[in-house]
Amino acid sequence: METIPLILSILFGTAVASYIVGKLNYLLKVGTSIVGLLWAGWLFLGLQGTQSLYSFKVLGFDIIWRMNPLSWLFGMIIFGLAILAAIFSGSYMKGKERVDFYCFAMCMTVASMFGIVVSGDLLSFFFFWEIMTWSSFLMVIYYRFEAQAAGLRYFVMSMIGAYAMLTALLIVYAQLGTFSFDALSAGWSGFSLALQIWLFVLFVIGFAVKAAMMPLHTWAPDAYTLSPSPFTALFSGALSKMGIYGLALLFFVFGAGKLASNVVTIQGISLPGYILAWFGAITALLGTFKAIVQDDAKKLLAYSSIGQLGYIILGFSLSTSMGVTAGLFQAVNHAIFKGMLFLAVGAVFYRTGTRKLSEMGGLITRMPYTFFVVLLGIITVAGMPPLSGFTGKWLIYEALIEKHLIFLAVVAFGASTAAFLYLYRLIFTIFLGQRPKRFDDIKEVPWMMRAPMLVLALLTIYLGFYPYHLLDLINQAQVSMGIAPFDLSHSMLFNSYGNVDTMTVMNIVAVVFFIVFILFNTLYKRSRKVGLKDIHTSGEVPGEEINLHYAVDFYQPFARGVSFFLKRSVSKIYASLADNLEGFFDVMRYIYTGNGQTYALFVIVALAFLFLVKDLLV
Amino acid sequence: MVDILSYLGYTLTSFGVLFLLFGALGILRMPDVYNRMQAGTKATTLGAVGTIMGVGLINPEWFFKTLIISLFILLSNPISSHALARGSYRSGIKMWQKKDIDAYEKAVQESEENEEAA
Amino acid sequence: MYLDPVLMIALPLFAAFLIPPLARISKGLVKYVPVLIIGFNLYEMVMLLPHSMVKPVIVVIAAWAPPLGINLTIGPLGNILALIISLVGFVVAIYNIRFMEEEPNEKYHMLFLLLTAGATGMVLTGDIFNMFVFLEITSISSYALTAFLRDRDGAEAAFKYLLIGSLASTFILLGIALIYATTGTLNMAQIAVRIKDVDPRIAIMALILLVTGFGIEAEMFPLNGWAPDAYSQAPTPIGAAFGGIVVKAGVYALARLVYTIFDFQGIFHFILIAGIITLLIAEMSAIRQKQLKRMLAFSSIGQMGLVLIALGLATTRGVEGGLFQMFNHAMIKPLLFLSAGYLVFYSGSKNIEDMDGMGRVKPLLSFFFAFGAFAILGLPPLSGFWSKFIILSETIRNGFIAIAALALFGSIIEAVYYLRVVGRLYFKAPHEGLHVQYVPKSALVAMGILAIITLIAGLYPDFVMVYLKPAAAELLDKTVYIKSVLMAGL
Amino acid sequence: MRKAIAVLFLGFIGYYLLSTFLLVPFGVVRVLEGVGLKYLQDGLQQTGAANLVTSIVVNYRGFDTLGEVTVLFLAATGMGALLYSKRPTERARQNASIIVKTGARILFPLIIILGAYVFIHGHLTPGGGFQGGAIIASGFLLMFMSYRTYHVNHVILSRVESSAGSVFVIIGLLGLAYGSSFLANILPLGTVNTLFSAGVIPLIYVAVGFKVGAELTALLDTMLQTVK
Amino acid sequence: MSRYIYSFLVFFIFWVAFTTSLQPDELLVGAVVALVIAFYTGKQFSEGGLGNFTARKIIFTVRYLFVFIWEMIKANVDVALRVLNPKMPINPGIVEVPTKLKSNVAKLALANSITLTPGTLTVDVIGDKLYIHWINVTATNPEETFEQISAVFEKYIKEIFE
Amino acid sequence: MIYYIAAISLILIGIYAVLVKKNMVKIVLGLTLIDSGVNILIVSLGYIQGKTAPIFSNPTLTAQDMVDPVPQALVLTAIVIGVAVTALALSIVIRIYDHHKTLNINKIRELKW
Amino acid sequence: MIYIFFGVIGLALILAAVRFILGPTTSDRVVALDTLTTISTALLVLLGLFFQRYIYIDVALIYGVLGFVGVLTIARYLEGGL
Ligand code: NA
Ligand code: NA
Repeated sequence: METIPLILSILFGTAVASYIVGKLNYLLKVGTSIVGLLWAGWLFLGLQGTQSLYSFKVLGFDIIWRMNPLSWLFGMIIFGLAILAAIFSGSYMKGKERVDFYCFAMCMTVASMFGIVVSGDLLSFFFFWEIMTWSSFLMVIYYRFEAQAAGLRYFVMSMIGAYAMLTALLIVYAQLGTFSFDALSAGWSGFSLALQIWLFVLFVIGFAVKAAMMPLHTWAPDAYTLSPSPFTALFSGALSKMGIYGLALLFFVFGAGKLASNVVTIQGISLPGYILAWFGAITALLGTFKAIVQDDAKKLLAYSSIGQLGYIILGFSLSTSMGVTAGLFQAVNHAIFKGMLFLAVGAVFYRTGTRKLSEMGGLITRMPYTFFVVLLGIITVAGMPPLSGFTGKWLIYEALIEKHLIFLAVVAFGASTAAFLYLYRLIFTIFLGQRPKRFDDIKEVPWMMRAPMLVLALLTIYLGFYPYHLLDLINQAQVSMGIAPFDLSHSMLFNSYGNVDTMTVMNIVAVVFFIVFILFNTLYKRSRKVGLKDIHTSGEVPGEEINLHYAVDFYQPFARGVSFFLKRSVSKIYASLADNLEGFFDVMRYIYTGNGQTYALFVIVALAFLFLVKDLLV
Repeated sequence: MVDILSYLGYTLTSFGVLFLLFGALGILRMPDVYNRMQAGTKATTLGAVGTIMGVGLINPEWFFKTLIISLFILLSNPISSHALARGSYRSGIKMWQKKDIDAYEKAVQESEENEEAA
Repeated sequence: MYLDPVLMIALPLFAAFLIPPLARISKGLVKYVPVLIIGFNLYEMVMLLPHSMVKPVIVVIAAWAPPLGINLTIGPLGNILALIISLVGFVVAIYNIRFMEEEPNEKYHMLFLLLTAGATGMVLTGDIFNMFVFLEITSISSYALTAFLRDRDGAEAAFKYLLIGSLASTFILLGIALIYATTGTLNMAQIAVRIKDVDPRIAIMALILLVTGFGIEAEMFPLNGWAPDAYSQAPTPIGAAFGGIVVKAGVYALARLVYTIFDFQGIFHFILIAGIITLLIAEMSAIRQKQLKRMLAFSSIGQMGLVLIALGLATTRGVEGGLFQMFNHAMIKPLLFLSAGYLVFYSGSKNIEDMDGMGRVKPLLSFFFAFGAFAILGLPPLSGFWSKFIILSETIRNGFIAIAALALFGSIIEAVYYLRVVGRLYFKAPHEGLHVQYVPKSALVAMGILAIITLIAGLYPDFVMVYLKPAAAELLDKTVYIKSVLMAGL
Repeated sequence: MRKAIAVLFLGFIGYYLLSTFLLVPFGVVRVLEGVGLKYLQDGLQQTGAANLVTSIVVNYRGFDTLGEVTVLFLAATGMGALLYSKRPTERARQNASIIVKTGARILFPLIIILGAYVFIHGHLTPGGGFQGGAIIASGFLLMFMSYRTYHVNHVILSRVESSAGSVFVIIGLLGLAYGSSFLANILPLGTVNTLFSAGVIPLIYVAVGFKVGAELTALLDTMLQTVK
Repeated sequence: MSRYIYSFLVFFIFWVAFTTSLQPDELLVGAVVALVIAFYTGKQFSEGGLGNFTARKIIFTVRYLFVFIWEMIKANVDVALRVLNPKMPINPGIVEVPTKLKSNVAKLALANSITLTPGTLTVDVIGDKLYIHWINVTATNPEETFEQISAVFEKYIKEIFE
Repeated sequence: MIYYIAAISLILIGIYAVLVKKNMVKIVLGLTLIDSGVNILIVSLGYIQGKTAPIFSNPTLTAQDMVDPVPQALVLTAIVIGVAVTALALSIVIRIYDHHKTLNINKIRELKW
Repeated sequence: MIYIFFGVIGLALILAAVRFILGPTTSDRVVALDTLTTISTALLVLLGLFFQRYIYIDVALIYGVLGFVGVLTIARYLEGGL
């Protein structure tokens, strides 16, 4: 059997098999999923560098599955995170209900994502895209009722996106008579400008929903928060990347990146790219601001994800070699660190049963490994050397500056810096400070959960030191997209030093960091133990119910400051739109008055109408 | 023979048709439903029988069938008139009367009482 | 190996006539009669498939070749539709085995059997008046079945259905009268030949009358006022049969009219527009429904709207998509109805809000409902995806992008209301004091069959499409149909 | 308001309907190749039935008639189902007079004979199974009207219905078995205009007559017992 | 038994009259039909059975027929005159008429005869009293009404039916 | 032609009853009126001037003397169907009356929206 | 001759029909209806004579029977329910 269909069969088979055997035994179902994913992942590794192609016809439509470096890059993200998340789940899900359902949805999601990246035509792309939507929807609603509204919102927004995409791809089909990417690459420039713009907008809506780009992000925070943590890692790390993958396809494979570049360019960027760049930047900023005021650890990370995806989009939208590299690099990066962080938060939740930052504290001694992972994670997110985040962000700034988009660069930089405002809270509120009594007895999570987090942590360190290995892969992918490979000599950071020197920089930073870390810990050891309730406020003795943890309302002034901005919540606009629509539908249903005679009258009116327009019917 | 029958037939039919017309006229002109029935039953029955038997005479091979129809009309028309009169009366339709002559009213009351008792 | 196809009509009627004496011998046996007879029909249709795909099978009745006598014309289209009808009928008959305990239940089975037979007759017959007769058989059994439970709402729904259905009969009959008066024949193939010579002013009126009549059966807006009531108040399996059987026959008739018999192009645009309006209004109404089965009813109308859009496109691919959608809808909507029936039964309420937590109480039942919901939303890899995809693809390919967009908008509404229900099933705590019993095996088997077909047709759509292609071709190229019928007369 | 709308649209529809039907010339032969003319020309020798309407109804379009019989059967069944368990024992509030009762008693068998005559001669005279059945039912209606406790045995009626319907189908199936197709004639056509002619047509019409008579009677009885 | 045979004969005669044919196939079928229907309804069809076929009754029937036809023609001329006369001399009312007839058939015959003759219409028969709508009431006491309305018929009917 | 007008008028009157009359029995009567109208229309479509019923009851009759038999055959079927529908309609009305204690169709509209 | 018959019968039908339309009570209409059926029965027989078709006689008989039963049914209905 061809490898690609084989992998797909394994993945889908695993989904079904783990559901079925899941009825029998817990270990069996988790085991089945892990084995299935490993097997598929192993086969997938063998696909690197091959041009494996498999095509057949369904209903007369050509279906093409193929492998290329870009697919392979994204495939790596999927499989890497999926396997780790599955292993993590092995412990995490133990004793939870409907694990069979969980495994099914998980494997289904992985399978569909893999399907997306191997698709060489729009039909199978869309087919898998839809499977991905519903299977991840099943995950979002895993926690029963509380998740329903979030799940529904996720699903509806996804459908809006998917249908925008569907419209676009059907228009393409109407124009070209085929769904194949190759034909679209060749045929795009032949479309009229208006059509190009339409297609571009529709595709962008489709992909932007999954990538949670503002203003289509409103599903993401709740969906991320409410899905089971191991899956959230996959969700934020890999699934949202499918939007990015789609954008990559749109810009560079379909050829939309050059859209209207002969008509209008702004600072050398085509107009859609420029607009998209702004959307990316605003998304980054908005995500960051929203993240700052969250009390829910996962929600915080969720908004952080939105922000990070904004960066990635920003990179892509520049359409330059460096921009794309930056985007892709940050995409991989984000998969790794957001995977880490979500798993870590999941681990904390696993032990404490809460996601509220304000309820936690002092876990550093109880969960040191997790602490370590979170620490590395926030360093990476913040884009500080020596970890991989630094490289990613640096590339983005450089790409922006290269195009003289100074203002955007400032925005991006601002958002990035602001990110630290929320990120450090993860450390402070969860691991530092006073530990509530009820958490005194908790232990570090089992190795089955520890290991995946640590693997990711090591990976981020590794990429921090050796970004080139990843950059190589990215370059291959870029070539396959028809973009000039990223020339390291263009980078301000990399041009004069070369590989070894970067390494040195990283090493220096690492050493400095390590010293700071030691100092920090020493300082912590010396610090005075403060009782949780011994702070007085305004001369009043706070009641028992008031938690005076310093994480509570820590950013109250800030939140108040940006409240104007935040209150205009897009999701509220959507909600009111939905309400109004339902109100409108409500009016429509009164057509069915319940009176049989009225229905008969409708028939007569319809007949009279047809008589009247009979000449049109000929 | 055939001619005589035919002649007879036409005569009969002519009378019949005429009586049908009288019947219809009676239906139209009589003052109340009972009197209309009087006119309708009698004149139209005779008229129909006459017409039909006349046709039976004109076409002697149809005679038996016309006879059956006539017998049927003779049997059924009075019955239906009676049923209608009784129905009308019991549904409360009053007679057009100069003087109050109604022996039936009491009988109806009695019979209804009997029915209820039964 | 197939027996004479006329048996597909003759046997159900025969069986129906014999049910009363059989019921006096053994009440228990009666409910297996429909299973047996419709099972036979199913067998026949499957066995005929390879033959009808090659060329229409003409079955002469009473030894008079068409157009002198009535004939059955079993082309690909008729065969496929009769197959769908028999399949749904068979499944529902299985479901009925343990469903209808209400007296006089032998009448219920009899009416159901005749409903199926009538619809089968409609799609097989080659004579337009005969089609009317079979339509009446179908409709009258539907009216009676709608009110079968003798409850308050059933009677109301049945009366509305009967009222509108009678108007449909009137218009159809008037249309047939015009056709006969101008062509001198009732054989559809011959009408198709002769209609060209008919004064177009008359022909278009005949078409309008017939389209209105059959549009009522096909649930075209605004002719579908009866549908939500009838669907939701009829006994559950009958609601399923409406969606899977009755409407299908109505749409068949509509398609036969506009494609084979008449030759007017403008009518296609009308059907297209009627389709999108039907779809939108139905979906908008569905989302505001409080009762589960009523919601399903509106959804059913919406689906038929999609079919009408497909038929209105009048392209090969579009018709293929429309037929595929009909097939899918015929599998999925009964699945939804059948599962909803027991959900309603066990929750003791028709209202959606009382379905809370049924997923925990009745997992398999709820699974079937959710499965059906996903399938009807057109989520891959279930079969609904492909038909929707083809239809939309053709809609856009023909330049009706706005219609496609509106249809997609309708789909989103559909997703909202279906997922709301699914959400309640799984994600809310069940009400207390639920009167939960064991779901009969026969019902689960019935639902299982439908679910499996939906899955297989989704994973391997070509398996279905192989048979739909000739059916679509039959509609778009009427010469084969006409020739094979009229040749049978020589 | 509703009235005005109804009148408006009905006027509209009426106008179009009438103007269309006026395009169809009245009272003339419009279609020379019509199937109706074929029946007129060949029907007599093809089916052996003097009454061409009957030969169309029972033979050429016998399939319709089978459907028609089914429709009536359906209505009877449907009514039986809908009005099930609503069976008061007495019909009218008042007894009919002795005149009506006696008249009905005498007329009843004669009407039944008339009905039998009509369906037995369906292929020769106007009428046939449906008309004969309707006459028989009207005989029963007469009895229902005259005797408030007159009962028909529904079991017998149902047996008649079932066997008559089955006979129709069996005759059809015999056509399939011994002839060329379902409902094909398998008997000799006989001499035109004699009772034993027209092949299976009289047999079918007798069956139809029984069936329709039984069904309409059952319908009437169910209805009358329910509506007081 | 005699009732059944009587009924069969009557029905068979009716059949022959219907068909107006003496062909053997018609007669055969007619016999079967008559037999079947006589079997089911013979008992209620006739009260007298074969006794109705006595010569005396037949003679009286024929005589009655002429009397009746004459009365009927008188009745109709009467009605015709009333209808055509614009002044319409009428004085309607319902009167009671006693009868000595016992059998139902006889009462039916009497009632019908009365209905078909001058200005009278049988509204009801209760027990041994007939209630007659009389278009021009000239008497109200039972003896007089009997004399004026039904006496002519009653003696024949008594002979024929009782 | 007068037949056309009469038949169509009957149909329209029937539909009017169906649309406007409040009493459900009257509505059912409206349906039967429609049926009669349609049947008259169909029969009159088969009528041919100066020709007689299509029954070869005596040897002198030939095919040229007769009207089109097909519409009569169709009407026979249509009548039976009409009777069936009417019967069923009435029984449904009876059921409705049982539950609602009224025949006013305006009061019978619980299934809506 | 026959044409005169038709003319007279036609007039009779019209007169009875007028009463049918005028009413005023249901009973009046039924009486008119009864008369109409009787007249029509005769008319059908006359038509048979006119067309020299025996079959009209059969029709007349059936018509008469059905008319009678129908009128009787209405009469019984008037009397107070069926
Ligand atoms: Na009279
Ligand atoms: Na009469």
